[in-house]
Amino acid sequence: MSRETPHLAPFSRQELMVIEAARQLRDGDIVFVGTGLPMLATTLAQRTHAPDVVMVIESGVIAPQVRPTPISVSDPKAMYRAMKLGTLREVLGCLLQRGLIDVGFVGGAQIDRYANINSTQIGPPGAMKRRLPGSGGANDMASHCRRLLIITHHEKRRFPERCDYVTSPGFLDGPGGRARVGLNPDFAVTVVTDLAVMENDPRTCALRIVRLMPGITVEDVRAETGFRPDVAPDLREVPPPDAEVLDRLRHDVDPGRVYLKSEDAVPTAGR
Amino acid sequence: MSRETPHLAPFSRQELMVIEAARQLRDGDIVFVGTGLPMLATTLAQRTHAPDVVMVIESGVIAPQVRPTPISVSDPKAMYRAMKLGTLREVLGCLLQRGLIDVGFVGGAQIDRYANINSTQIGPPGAMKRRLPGSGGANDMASHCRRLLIITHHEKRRFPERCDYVTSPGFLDGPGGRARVGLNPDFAVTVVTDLAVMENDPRTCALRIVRLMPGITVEDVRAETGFRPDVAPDLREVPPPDAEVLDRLRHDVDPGRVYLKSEDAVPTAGR
Amino acid sequence: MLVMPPNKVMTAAEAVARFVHPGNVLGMGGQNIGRCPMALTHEIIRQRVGGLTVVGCNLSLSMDQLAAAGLIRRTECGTGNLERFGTTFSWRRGIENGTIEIEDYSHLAMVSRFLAGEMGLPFMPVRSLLGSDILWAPDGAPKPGKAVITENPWDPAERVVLVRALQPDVSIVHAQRADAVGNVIIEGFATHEPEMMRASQHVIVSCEELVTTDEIRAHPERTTIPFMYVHAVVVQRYGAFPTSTYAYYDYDGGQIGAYQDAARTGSPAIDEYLRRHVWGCGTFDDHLHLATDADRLTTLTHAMQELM
Amino acid sequence: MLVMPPNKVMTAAEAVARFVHPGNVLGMGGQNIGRCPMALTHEIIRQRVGGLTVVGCNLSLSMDQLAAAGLIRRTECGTGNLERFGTTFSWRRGIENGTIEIEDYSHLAMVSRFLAGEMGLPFMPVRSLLGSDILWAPDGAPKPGKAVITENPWDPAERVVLVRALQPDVSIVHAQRADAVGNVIIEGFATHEPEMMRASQHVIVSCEELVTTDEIRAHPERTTIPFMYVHAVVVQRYGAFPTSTYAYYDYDGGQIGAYQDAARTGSPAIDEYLRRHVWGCGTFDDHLHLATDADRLTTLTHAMQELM
Repeated sequence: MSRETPHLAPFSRQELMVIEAARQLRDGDIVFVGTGLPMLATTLAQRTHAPDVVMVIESGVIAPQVRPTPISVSDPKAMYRAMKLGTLREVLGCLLQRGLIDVGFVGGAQIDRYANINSTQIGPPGAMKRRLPGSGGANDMASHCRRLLIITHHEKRRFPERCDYVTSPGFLDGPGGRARVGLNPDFAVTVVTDLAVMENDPRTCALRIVRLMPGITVEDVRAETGFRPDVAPDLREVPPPDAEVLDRLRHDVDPGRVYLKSEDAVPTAGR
Repeated sequence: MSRETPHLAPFSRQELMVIEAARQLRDGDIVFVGTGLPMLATTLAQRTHAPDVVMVIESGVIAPQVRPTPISVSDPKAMYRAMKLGTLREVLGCLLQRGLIDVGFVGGAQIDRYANINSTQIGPPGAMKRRLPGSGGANDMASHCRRLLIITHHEKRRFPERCDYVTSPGFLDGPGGRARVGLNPDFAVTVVTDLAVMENDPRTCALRIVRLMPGITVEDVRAETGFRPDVAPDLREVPPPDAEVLDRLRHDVDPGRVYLKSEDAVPTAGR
Repeated sequence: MLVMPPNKVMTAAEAVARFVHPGNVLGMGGQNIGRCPMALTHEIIRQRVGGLTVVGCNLSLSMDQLAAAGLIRRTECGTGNLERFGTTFSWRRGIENGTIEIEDYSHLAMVSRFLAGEMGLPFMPVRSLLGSDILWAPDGAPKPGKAVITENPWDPAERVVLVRALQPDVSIVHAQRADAVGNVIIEGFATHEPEMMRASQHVIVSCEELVTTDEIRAHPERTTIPFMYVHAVVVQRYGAFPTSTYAYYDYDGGQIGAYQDAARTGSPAIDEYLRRHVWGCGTFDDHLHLATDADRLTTLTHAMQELM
Repeated sequence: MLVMPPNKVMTAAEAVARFVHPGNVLGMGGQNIGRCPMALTHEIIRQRVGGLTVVGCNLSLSMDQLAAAGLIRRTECGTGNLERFGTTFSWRRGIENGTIEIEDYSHLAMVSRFLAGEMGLPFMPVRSLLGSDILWAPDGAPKPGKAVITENPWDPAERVVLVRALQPDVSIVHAQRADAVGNVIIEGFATHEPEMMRASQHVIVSCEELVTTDEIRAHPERTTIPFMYVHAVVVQRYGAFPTSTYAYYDYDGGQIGAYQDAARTGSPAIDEYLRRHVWGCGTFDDHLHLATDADRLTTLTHAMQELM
């Protein structure tokens, strides 16, 4: 798990994870986004390759020019110079459910083989061990976005074979699952972690490894995943960050390192 | 049909009709009102016995202080110093259908024995002779108000036994009619005309004569009514207007006589 | 992916040519004598885009001119009328002579249909219409497809009507202000327009004033409709004339009356009205030159200011 | 008949005593760290009004303090959390130890329930929740009464969920401005509050500033909620502290953190927090004296102004 690209500025795996997530956004995308790493990555995309990415935030915020670093969907820094401040119904109903959002961008909780998300509880219904915050707008995003982007730290407990509780639907039980329950089957998921990028296999609907973080192997990823992900035929390595992009992330997007972890901000070469 | 109260200022039957309609409103009533005579009567009530009557207008206007004389629900004179200017959904949905309107106040078209209203067409479905404007908010008012107030010129063609087309539900086919179709049965109708005041008989649901305009007899009313209205046991005469009230109507509410007919504004004693 | 073009400003001629097509379901903004999208309506007439299904709550002057021009196949609305100025005569004539199909609703039922449309739902419940003939076809038989009466699953004794979602192909609205990317500010009353605009596949907005996006961002709580819904912005001062624009100018009773006189009598007066005022004018500004003058417009502006 | 009293202004103590009763369904305004109705919440705790069902979209600091005080029987919401400040620990503890019942929804499903409530409808369709465990009871069985899956009558292949209308007995909201008769101006983001307030049987609004009704009438398009829905107006500067009030002051991370530290550890720290900050204070101003000072409040005000 070492990174060996000494000609580049040192960067942490968390930084590259945010940068790689930002790369998933195309200019002009309308992105429904929560705070934390999703908002960091979206802001970074706006300040680098995709200036016309539009953010929509569930508290009723449309097209803000986010100031660093909002810690909440109701933080005024997330509302700075918005084009509209309105209501939850306007953004979750009249944009998201209406089909006008291109990408839903959420942070992780439990994500299973079929990209179902659990943010409600650890332990199955009837045998809860730990209560989590609940859906919020996540179920709505997973139900209505054609593209769902997830950013999360990669560890085994976060990637079970099957979520204890399906808060937000991925592909449910696999091919045809969404159509069977009445959800739009036109759906794609990308999961960006500090070890890899996973996407749903268009045929099986299961998450599979499409890119690896520098220095990470397929076996490293599988060791930290509760199910056994397949590997896409065109497996590649996540490119290291441009110095310019890294600089923007560190100095413009989260200069206070509110979400970027300080302990591995400038990793040593041997990490 | 002569008026013999020479000690009072002369007044037209139309003026007394508006004044009598205003008397139907209680202070504090929230009244959903269209333009024309309903708005005149409501404004008069505000400027006389019921200053805290609140007007709500379908274009999205809440609690205006109407300036004389609005000719449309979208006339800015109907919006003057409103407490809120909003949307049709907010007033027809979130106030009217929500149950927060006390009185719906409409002008007349066809009104039948059971207070059903037709503002859609002359001639039955399939055999239309004349197209009228349609429901507008009238069906909504008749569906959701507990009290419906109607002001209209009294002539036989306006009071058929049965409306050609039920645009807005009164009591439909009589006792139990509203409950049978799923409408709130807690409903009362008052019709103020230039000949009489009619209200629904609580037992039969049919409109009956409860007050007569000065100089008008029950037979005068029946001669101009397409069904035979009963007479309430406590039949009284509509009191003539206070000089003060008449003055307000003429000088504050409709000084330009936009809706008050000029031809009988100051009737001769022999009228 | 919805792209945000940097500039959606175009002429009425360009906007109508690009976004209004024969046979479209056309959402109509404005109400009675307020903020009818007259400039955009004139352009549709000028380009003779026909076979339209016009939808809205109250349909008035703009709809009636489309009817007079023979461009309407069908309407779905709550009312057609101009209140004190009389009914919408061309529409009435079209219905009575069978050239215009109608589907009647109440205002609340229509806005409920737009509400379903803007929220991406297939239908909306409403408690109006029960017991009325509006639910039924003109021949008195139940009308399949218009509305469904259903029970409240939590209280089977309670009935509601389900009305079908309505998502116009294109809506036309005249607003006070907009910016070049399509953020729209409607001042004062807004009738059914917010729901209708958000429900529409395309929206053309004409506006009195073009403002900068910086001005939009300075007061984000005043934006009525954000840019995602809006495809063309047409800057047209007095674009609702002879109807009023709240905070800008009052209606012109004389010009509305002149149209109504022609519409009431029908051919050839109404054809002559359209020939002079629409087809004979290259632009809406030409129509304004013909129908009014600077003094009169100043008077209408002062009349409105006096009410603010 | 709804009477409009000339003056709905009263103290928090009067408002809570009159309108919040044991066992009520309590609609909660605010979201996360923004505009939580802290002054009104403290008063409910001070009067120990218990057995509450707290409903909202995101429930955060105000809900958690009610939970810490043992006043919540049940919640119906989309989330309980404070984002960067962690979860709502007292709520989590209550759920885990079985003292708080929960009914989970998505945010859109909750606002759809308020939408039905504000429109006087028994239910609202929503296309979220399909396929998720949110539709089902904790034991995995279908949960009668929570939601009904139905077909689109116009396209039986299409499914929607019907969620039940929600009309809270009383809602508490902190707003920027209100007048004495109860017209309310919410500035900036408004979350689920407009729908919830219009759906409620009673609404208590606390506000930063009392304005005259003339000021309301001067800008009628800025009124968020008209007076009909509002039963009490409590004037309380910094009434959302330590959460933020848009355009007035930013959140106070230190004070939120102090509460969270106590809530995370539970008894006796959390009891001590409430004893000092709520029960030990006669009014919310006393709490402000204890928890902050004029310099800090000025700093929070400047921090917000810098973002306007």
